[in-house]
Amino acid sequence: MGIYKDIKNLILGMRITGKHLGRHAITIQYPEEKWTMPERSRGVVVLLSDKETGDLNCTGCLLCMKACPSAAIRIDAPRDPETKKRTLLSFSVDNTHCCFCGLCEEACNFCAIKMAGNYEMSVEDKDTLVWDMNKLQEMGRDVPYVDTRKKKVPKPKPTAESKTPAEPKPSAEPEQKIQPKSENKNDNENKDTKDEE
Amino acid sequence: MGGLKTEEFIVNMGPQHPSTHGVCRLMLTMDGEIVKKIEPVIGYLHRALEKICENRTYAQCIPISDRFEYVTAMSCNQVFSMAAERLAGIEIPERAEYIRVIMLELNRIASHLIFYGVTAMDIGALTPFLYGLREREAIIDLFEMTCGQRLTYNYIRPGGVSKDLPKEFVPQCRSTIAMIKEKLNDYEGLLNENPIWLARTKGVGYLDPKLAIAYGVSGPVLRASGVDYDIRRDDPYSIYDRFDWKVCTRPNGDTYDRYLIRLDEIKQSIKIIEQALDGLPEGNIKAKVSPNFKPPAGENYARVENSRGELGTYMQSTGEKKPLRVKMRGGSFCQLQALPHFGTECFIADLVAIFASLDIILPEVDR
Amino acid sequence: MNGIIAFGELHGVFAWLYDLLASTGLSQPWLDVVRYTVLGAMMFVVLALIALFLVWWERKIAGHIQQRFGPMRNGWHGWYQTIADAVKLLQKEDILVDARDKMVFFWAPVLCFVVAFLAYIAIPFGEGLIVADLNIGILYIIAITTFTSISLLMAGWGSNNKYALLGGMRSAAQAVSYEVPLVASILVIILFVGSLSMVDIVNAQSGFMYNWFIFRVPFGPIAFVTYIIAATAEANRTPFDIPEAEQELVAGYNVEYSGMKFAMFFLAEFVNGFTVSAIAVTLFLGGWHGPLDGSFLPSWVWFFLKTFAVVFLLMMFRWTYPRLRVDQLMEFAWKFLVPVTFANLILGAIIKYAGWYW
Amino acid sequence: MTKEQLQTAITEKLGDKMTLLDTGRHDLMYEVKRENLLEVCKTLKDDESLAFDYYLNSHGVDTKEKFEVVYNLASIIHKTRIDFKVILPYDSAEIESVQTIWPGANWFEREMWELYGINVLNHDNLTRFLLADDWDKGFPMRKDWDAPGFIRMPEL
Repeated sequence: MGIYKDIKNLILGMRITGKHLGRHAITIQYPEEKWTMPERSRGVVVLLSDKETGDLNCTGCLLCMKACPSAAIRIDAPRDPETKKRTLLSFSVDNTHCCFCGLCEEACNFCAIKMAGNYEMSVEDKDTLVWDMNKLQEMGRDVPYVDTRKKKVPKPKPTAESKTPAEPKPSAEPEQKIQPKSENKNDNENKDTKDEE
Repeated sequence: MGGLKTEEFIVNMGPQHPSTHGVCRLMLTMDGEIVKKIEPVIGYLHRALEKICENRTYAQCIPISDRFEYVTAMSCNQVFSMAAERLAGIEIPERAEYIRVIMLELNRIASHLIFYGVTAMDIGALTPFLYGLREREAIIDLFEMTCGQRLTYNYIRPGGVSKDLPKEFVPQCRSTIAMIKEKLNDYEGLLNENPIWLARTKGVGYLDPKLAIAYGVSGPVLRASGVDYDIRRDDPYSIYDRFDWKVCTRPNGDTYDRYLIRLDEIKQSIKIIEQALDGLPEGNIKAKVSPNFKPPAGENYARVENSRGELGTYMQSTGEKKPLRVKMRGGSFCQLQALPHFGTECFIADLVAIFASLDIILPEVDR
Repeated sequence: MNGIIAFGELHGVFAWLYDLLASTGLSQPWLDVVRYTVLGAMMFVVLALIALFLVWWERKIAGHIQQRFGPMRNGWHGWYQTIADAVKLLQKEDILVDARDKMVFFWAPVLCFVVAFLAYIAIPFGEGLIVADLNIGILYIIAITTFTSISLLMAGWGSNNKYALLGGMRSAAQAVSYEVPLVASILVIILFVGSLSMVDIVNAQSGFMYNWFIFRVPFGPIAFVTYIIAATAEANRTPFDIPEAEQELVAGYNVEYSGMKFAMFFLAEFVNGFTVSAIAVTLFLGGWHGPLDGSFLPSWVWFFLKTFAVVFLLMMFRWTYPRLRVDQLMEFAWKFLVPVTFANLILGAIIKYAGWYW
Repeated sequence: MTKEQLQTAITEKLGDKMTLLDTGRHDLMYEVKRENLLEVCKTLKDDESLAFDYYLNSHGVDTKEKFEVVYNLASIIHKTRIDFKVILPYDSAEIESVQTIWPGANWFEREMWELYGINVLNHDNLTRFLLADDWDKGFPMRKDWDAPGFIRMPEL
């Protein structure tokens, strides 16, 4: 009869919740126990520095600035005309704009920028979320990364700024590496010759 | 007693209300407990995503598409990438297709688990919500392991997927799927035959198939009214035709059937994932496509079946690297439009149950 | 219990205290005034502590049912979490809606709070541990507990808010329709005890466990089940918590209350839950009697053990079942509970008349 | 029902009124004149061999020199899909509402009116519902739209 079926199902419901009463809780107490983030988790943007010399890998090629969908990255790397080399003056990431999509990490060919797994960025004052170069470098100090840059045989006299990372004629681009065809004609910055091409 | 003067009064259900998923306001004209007229007021979550997309390259549109419907962000990535691939005529490698199907079905299960928890909570049972989220966490860990984010994945790109599956993905995915299949019995035991649950959901909010088709309702809500229409089979995309799975429909279109059909769909998704995991080929995961590629002029309306119905993206390009027009069509938009036509003449408690059973989320409605 | 103080029995202590008080030479009326104020204050403190414990206990049980820990922060496993909440609510600002009905809005929580404690005058906590052994004990308790629905109606009307009004209306309808099966299932027991006094009811169940009214087949178990269902409705607990249905009516009758007024409603709700379980224990589970004749534990410990068991049952209801709709709730009461309890009453009468009971 | 059969059915039923465009990728994209829009929609819906009863989506497109209103339809019985568009000049941007044929078009046309300013004739509830109630800064989705405080993405 309907009434027995109803009572049986009501008791079944109680049995299921009762069964969970005995089980160990699966939640963790956040500040004391922390969740180990997986290796690829996209937390906060950091700048990586070379293991030996300790200065930044970034060569100021502006690819990450172009790839960012929310214009969170601001780079000031003027090119002095004769040596055709860019010197990196300032690199700032506005964490209030950043949407943690990881496009900058994929656009960079010099392992200079990475999304580290750290997610604790709560601050009182919003302006402190705009991180400048030193803060980014210091955040990226201990972030492990696979250095896929092709080491150029260091010239007898190492030039002032960091070693030129890539030979002029890169060998066959590996499949995953995205071809930086950045012939954006309306580059309103100073005429950007096809660097690294 | 006939002479008693009664008058209807207007109650605002929302925008701050526990059972509107997201920010939506339903202006209800009520006669005592009976809801006479519903007038949805939306626009609280309008972020002009379509205008933003017009100012981004195709690769930059993908993170924007995550925010279009964040509960099943994978299907948004998929529909954007499909539209861009059709415009540019890109062929996707085999392995990327399999990975995409696995990710889409995992995302559908995660979304249906949220549906299960939230519908139960809206009808008063508070515990299933925690059980649903516990299983969803296992799936979210799979996503975080492969693409790094838990909600907005930015994983499926025009041309394939952005990163390859890590080594421990497949075994962990199989154990997660097995665990969910076994946990489904708990879910069904808790609610399916519960007399209070049956009393609250059986025969509530009947949606007539013809009304559903007239208002463009799609997805599980349409199939729960007996219309056998699923985009994965009827307008085939990706490689769904290689797996054998069944489009489940339910005949009588009330809240109880809309609840049951989602549990059936979880079972079907589990079947698809198992077959996809078995047949996962080797090979590269992304066609050679530069981040700011320029598709030739053309237009295309791509459709994907996600957990809330048909997710469509119309993309028109004129040869530049930024799309001329991106129109996003979500399933909840049409379901919310149809709600005033079949959700009236019922108690306010029923309206909450109907609103939960439609699984409407507001970012998809307001864009 | 002729005056020997059995291990742990407290009624001897109270007798000794009363003699101490009498020795101060006050006249009899003054003695009663002091006695009852002290007893009242003691009862209020004990029940407030029990209510605070119940709030904490419910949150822990809910947590572990849902595989999470529940309060863990303040103290070991969050034992003083509820006290912290009470202090927080104390210092919270008391937002008063301008368009409220001032008197009704103010007196609703007071009525609800006071009435919740009044019922304990006639409930025996142990051997001799009763404030006043009224000879119409159970009738008094039933009369008093209906006041809570009046206070909810006042809260609903007073806060001049549509959701609160709906909540208030629902509570009135629910209280009226669940009073009948509640009283009918209690009447069966009174039939066999012959007196309304709670102490007589408990004494009628003395001796071994099978003397408890719950085991007096066939009318006992039926009466117990219908009593528990009607009692969850009286105490506004799921699956009958429609006056304060968060998902539909935002917060039902206490939508406009904040600060100490909300704390009064919140505490009263848990005290009602405890009252309902205490009555269930007194009527059906043998009050302060242990399962064997003359058992080893003091009587009030048995009473609290059984009451917390019934409260645990009510909590399991809350975290397992969805909520009923208003009309289904009424229909269930009038079309199912009332006929069952009346039939049970007639069955009890026949058994009593024919003498087939022990 | 394959695409070719659909194409022949359309040319046979509505040959003159619907001209096939080549810009459609993966689906058939037609163009319809504004004046015979209602008649085309009625035959598309009521004709058994076409039976496009499932209204998916309709929206406006601003191609810098003209408006386009694009309709996406599907047929549940034949499992087919079709798109068609109506070109509107900038100055007289108005179109009849197809809401009587497909009730689902109500909100889509309302949104198109609100964001593009394409006036929809005899629509039963043409009021604002996406933007703020007191929005007075024109029609945001137009290409030439600009408003104080609208920060464009920096051109790099």
